[in-house]
Amino acid sequence: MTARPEAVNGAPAIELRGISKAFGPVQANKNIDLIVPRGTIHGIIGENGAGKSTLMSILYGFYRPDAGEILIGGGPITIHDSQTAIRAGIGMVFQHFKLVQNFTVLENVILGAEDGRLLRPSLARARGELKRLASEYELQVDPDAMIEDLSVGHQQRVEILKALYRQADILILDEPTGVLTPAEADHLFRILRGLRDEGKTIILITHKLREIMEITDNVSVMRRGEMVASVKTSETSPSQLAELMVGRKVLLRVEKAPATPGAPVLEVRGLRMVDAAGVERLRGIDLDIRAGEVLGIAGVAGNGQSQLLEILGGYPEKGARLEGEIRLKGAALPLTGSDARARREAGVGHVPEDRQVEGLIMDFSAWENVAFGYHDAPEFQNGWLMNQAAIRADASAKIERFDVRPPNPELAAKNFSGGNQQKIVVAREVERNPDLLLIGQPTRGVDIGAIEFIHKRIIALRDAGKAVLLVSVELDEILALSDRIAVMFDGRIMGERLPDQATTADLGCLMAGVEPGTPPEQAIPPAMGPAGVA
Amino acid sequence: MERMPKWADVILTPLISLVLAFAISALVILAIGESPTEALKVMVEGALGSSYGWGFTLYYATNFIFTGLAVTVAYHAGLFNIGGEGQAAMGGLGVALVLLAVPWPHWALALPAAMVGAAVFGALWALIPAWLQAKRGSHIVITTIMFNFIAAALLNYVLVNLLRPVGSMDPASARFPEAAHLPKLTDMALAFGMQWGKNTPANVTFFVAVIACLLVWLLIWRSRLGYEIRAFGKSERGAVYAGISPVRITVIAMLISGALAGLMAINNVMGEAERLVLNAVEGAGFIGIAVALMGRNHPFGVLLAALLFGFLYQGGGELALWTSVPRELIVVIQALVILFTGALDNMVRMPLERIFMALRKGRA
Amino acid sequence: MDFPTILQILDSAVRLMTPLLLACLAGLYSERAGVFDIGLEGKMLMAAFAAAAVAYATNSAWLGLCAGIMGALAMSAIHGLAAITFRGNQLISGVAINFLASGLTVLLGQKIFGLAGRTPALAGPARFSEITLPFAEALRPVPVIGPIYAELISGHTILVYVAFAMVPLTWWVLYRTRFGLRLRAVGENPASVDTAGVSVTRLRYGAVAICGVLCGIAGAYLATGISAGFVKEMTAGRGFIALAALIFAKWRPWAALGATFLFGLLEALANRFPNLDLGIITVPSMFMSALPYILTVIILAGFVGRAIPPRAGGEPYVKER
Amino acid sequence: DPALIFDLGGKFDKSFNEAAFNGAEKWKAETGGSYKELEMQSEAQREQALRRLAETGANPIVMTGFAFGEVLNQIAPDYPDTKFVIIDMVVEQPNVQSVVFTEEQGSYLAGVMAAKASKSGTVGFIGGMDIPLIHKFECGYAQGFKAANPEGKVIINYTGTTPAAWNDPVKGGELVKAQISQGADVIYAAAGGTGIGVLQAAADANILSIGVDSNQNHLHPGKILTSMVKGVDNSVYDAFKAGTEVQPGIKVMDLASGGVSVALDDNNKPLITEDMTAAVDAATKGITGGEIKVHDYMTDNTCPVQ
Ligand SMILES: Nc1ncnc2c1ncn2[C@@H]1O[C@H](COP(=O)(O)OP(=O)(O)OP(=O)(O)O)[C@@H](O)[C@H]1O
Ligand SMILES: Nc1ncnc2c1ncn2[C@@H]1O[C@H](COP(=O)(O)OP(=O)(O)OP(=O)(O)O)[C@@H](O)[C@H]1O
Ligand SMILES: [Mg+2]
Ligand SMILES: [Mg+2]
Repeated sequence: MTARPEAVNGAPAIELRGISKAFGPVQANKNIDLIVPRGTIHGIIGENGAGKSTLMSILYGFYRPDAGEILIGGGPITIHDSQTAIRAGIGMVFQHFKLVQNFTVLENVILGAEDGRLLRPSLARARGELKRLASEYELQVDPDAMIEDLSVGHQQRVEILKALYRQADILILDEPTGVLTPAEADHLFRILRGLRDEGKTIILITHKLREIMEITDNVSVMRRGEMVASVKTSETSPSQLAELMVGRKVLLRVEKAPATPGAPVLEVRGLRMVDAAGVERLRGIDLDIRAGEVLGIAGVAGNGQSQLLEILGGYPEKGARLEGEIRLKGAALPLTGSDARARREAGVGHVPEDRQVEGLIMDFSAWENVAFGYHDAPEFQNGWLMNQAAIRADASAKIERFDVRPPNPELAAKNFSGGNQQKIVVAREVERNPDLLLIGQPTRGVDIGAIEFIHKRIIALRDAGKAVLLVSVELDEILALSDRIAVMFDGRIMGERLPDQATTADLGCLMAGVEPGTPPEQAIPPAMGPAGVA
Repeated sequence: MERMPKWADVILTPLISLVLAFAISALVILAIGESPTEALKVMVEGALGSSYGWGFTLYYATNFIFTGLAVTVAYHAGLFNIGGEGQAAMGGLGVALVLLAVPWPHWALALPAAMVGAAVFGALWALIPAWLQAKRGSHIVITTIMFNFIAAALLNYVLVNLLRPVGSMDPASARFPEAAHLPKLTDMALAFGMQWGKNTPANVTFFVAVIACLLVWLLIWRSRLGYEIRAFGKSERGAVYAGISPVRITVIAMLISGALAGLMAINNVMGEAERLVLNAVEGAGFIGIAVALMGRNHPFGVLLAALLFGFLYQGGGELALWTSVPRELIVVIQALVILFTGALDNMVRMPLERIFMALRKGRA
Repeated sequence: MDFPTILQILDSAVRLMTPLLLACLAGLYSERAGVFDIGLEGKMLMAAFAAAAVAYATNSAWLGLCAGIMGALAMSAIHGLAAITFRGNQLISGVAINFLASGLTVLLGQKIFGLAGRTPALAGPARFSEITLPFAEALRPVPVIGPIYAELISGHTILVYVAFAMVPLTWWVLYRTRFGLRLRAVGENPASVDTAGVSVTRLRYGAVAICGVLCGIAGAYLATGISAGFVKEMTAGRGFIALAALIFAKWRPWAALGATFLFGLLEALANRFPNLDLGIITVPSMFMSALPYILTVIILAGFVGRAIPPRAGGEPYVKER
Repeated sequence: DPALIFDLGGKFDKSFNEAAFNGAEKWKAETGGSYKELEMQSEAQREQALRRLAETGANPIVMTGFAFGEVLNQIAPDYPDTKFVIIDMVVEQPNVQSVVFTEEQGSYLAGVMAAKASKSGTVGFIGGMDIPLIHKFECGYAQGFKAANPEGKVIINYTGTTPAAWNDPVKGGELVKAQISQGADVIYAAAGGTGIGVLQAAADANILSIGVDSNQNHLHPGKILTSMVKGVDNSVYDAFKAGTEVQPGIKVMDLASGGVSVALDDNNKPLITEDMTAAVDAATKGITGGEIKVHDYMTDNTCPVQ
């Protein structure tokens, strides 16, 4: 680690000058300047696809910039690859962790930072070092655990440990809290503050304005590949930041009338699910959703929500064992031997959590995607063949109603932006007027304008007397849309709340698996996310 | 936004790849001490220079259309069917059994029956690997390779012990009844008063193959099943979400694929040899891979690529017949075509994309 | 079956499994690094030809071995170029390599020797001869152990011992060295290696190169060890059997030893009992010779259906679309 | 000019096709004439090749291998002025000469010699692809061996069931070792390229082997007991020499006519005992005189001895 550039007195830890990067036709970063002073926590915010991750990946040597200059500690440096960045004291925790799933924690930590050609000495040293780091920074993990057996929160700790093990001075965290419970996020922030106080420099990418306000010293805002502002956190406000992010004033309070619930549409009793690997994913779920109401399911990702949606959508994971009872409009649904097609025919619409992997075929054109899942509907058939004219007409109409841009049904799904992709999926499912709409992470990766639109459509469906099951990891979204909120933890419903009575702290406890009634140790300030911005 | 126009993707890229493959082939010819231009001349004259040459070129092309389509259909379902060789061999068995079991009065009756036999046997031979892939996750590439070997052994057993007429040396079946012989293209041309391709094996199956191209196109791009096959091929998770059963699609796509490979037997077994001989497929199943790759897995592209390989095969055969170039030259050319159009196509695509991006920027 | 017969069958199995084992370990390196390789057959074939040709020309089996390794490495380079640098389809590249080797060996062989793809027969120092281990004769009279040592363990060519030594070596490299750790990581999640500052490309080329070296030894063994010269298509599907063994072994070195031994044993048994008489029916020889393939399918279906290949296997590492 | 068409094995197969080639070369050397030659590239080309040669005026046209039978039967009537000679197959057409060899007789002699040379009383046979023609060799060999040593044992192996079986010397060598371990000390190979591996492995193991088709004694002097030679070269030579006067009909190349024989030359002279010579002579006499009937496997697909 001697290659680290000499710090010029008082020079910023990081200085970026005129960084540009294009991926084919996409200009991800345009002429970006950024200064991060030493010993500070610097926030970066911006809509999806604004280029935050790209910029940080360039700093970390993962991508090479097309143009621009990087100075570390005042000295110019050419970062060829991550090795150079690591030598320069930069560590990065990626949005998607870069861990080897079937390696142990220890092996992951030493990967690329081994001491010699043989593993044994490296492993021994790393074990000791991890123990030290763990006690110093409250980063306990079992060094011999397999990554695939660890929770996301622990996996993130491993990523941070990896950076610290490499003696990083500059730590980049890309959306670290997306997968954490409020308590875990709080713990993370304590660690980050500790690191800053030690003199380390931290860059934090997040979508949550609350976190920016809570922990950062400075904040930079990116929009469409450009750096639009860099300000002191103390001199700005969430609403100003939101405005900078989208380039216009946002009004995100969802206007809705009180719900008028009717007859039960979905009744779930004692639903259990053991997956092919023998892990119990659902441990007895009881749910009711009535016509004309939205039931929001809050919870940290990975607590069984995905499995619940898949089972209700008719396609439980292969090899899973199921138990319990599901009734739709009073009629019992088979747990197995059915498929997603049958569910659709029974009146269940489903916007899946991951539009790119499930909801769309990325290589199909938009019009083909608008028929996806409904491709055997009678109106789309023409004898033995598909009635392409009918499908195209249907698609064009939906694309227009949902303001999908560009309004070109021939374009492949992969060529639409994330928000517009999501609009295609939502249009397809909502326009069929299902009696029950399952909707997972409806606005993940969607810009604020489109969020507004999608939220309105969900409420409109509710007001038309349909039942909606909303799964989201965004508490703000849950709070804004739901008529009732259920919190899931470890395959169970921890409790139900009404949105106007629920506090984030209360929900946070439930999400962390703490039984209601236990006094919340860590009070979390009220929501300040987009939904709270007036 | 696409990085380059569609025509560049579907026409220019394979064309340049092809040119590269041929350029290297020329070097190989030079290396073995022959003249590439002379070789090319012999090949073009032998394959395309006369109706006679065409008669062979079309015959080989017909084989390759079927095996190419077989690879194509499986490919759209995300399955790599290397088993065309075995499936086509089993298709031959189906044809032989059908034609030998019944004294067919006329070829027009025998042909559909033989097609059913060929398709059923080919499909059944693809069924087990498909089922294993769908149900047990056994890699279909490996199982289809194994099934090629098993088919060879099985066919050998059947020919030697069951179908071989007593006293015959040849591990081959008896001749099919005279009435079941398919009309050759020569005969058909004669009916129109034309002298064309005398004594060449090209036969009415060529038209069946062209129709098969059309049907496969309809299947893949116009039918609901094709929609489901393509969706499954692009994203299994997506297909499951949409209620498309992976098991069903895997099995059906492989059955169709196997049936198409099996149908090749109409051409070589029923149309040409008029009996079942050992190793009748002669590698056409593998050439189908190259044909499908070259043809960008589109039936029309497969048709063109099959013609190209028909030309290579006939031209290469002529070359080997009349010059001292060994026939393995065709194998090398075939390998290079597969390599450049299939595995190395990014080598051509990446610079092309850069050129088109630069052009676009220049215009903007 | 009496003891000597069993010994002889085992001895034959050892010889027959050697090319399978080498090719299987070759595939193991490549696939553990995330590069699938159905071109083992072609690499071995090319190596066999190069080894035989050079051994004939120089009258040295060792130079032949070097040439065999170079030949297989050349094929590996093509595979690496296609699979790593140009992010092509690894299966297709493998198919192409098999064809290329099958055609080129005959083309070159015909050009050089004019024997329709054969090389002239090798004799003397152009072949690897069988080594008698120390005390083999002295120990022979000792019951059980003696014959095992003298018949089964002693009396193979050096390449057989190399192949067997490769098993613990591979295990050690894979699980005890830095290179092994990185190799396994790059086959599971190349991004983890990349972000750790190690070059994915270099590692994968390294693995593919090792694969070439081992295929080279396997090919040289076929042409200059177990037989005396090259004959066209002499690999006769062994690359594919090795591939099946690799899956059967779930990409683990010791299991690879077991799997290739099983297939070697099967072939040895089929050689010994061509028409298996089961009392009621006699299994025809065709089925005996197809048995390894049938068994592979059965094994694939029954026991290794859940074998999980390296997670990044078959996928080119694409950082920027 | 006469013409010669080789079958798929190719003209340098060290046995069958090569023998035909040698016959043609002998004619060429003697007469100074020239001839056309073709190597088959694919099944569908058989007819093409024949017609092309016939149309260019080649006469007679000689082809090696039974696989031409069907095609020749079809096209011979189209070229009544051309004479065709087919080896190893009977085609009944007025302008075709069919040359067939009594391989069972030659193999019988090989069997007799094997029996005499074997010390263990166990001998081996290794066939290439498992097809009837090769069983004909096997069966003749077994009959000869059993006649000379009724108590002895013949171990029989085939390399495989696909054409690859002709090109697997590794397996050939392994089969030799397997047979040796079962006691065989003379092994007869009728297996094309695989046979090369058989002869090699036998020589390596210091046992005797028997070659086939051509005289292969020179491959491992002193280690190959003999070769069962088919006079393919002579029949090609004769056909070329007769030119357009080739006699149509079936020409049986048997032991009596010298069509099949066991090769004796300097290479294997040291291996031949007097006892052996006497036995071979006796068998030869018996066969040519009709006292010994060697059963032909091809007539009924069975072999009287096992
Ligand atoms: N490897 C890549 N290849 C091609 N395009 C890419 C790649 N990575 C990112 N992009 C594109 O570059 C743009 C910027 O992406 P980036 O991931 O930096 O956004 P982001 O601000 O981190 O968004 P998010 O909030 O979703 O994480 C997007 O349009 C994205 O589609
Ligand atoms: N790109 C490569 N090509 C061929 N062989 C390689 C390659 N990379 C590594 N090897 C081989 O693997 C063995 C172990 O590699 P090692 O673990 O030292 O890799 P490394 O860390 O990249 O080495 P170094 O840091 O010394 O460059 C070396 O002996 C080398 O021969
Ligand atoms: Mg992103
Ligand atoms: Mg990001």
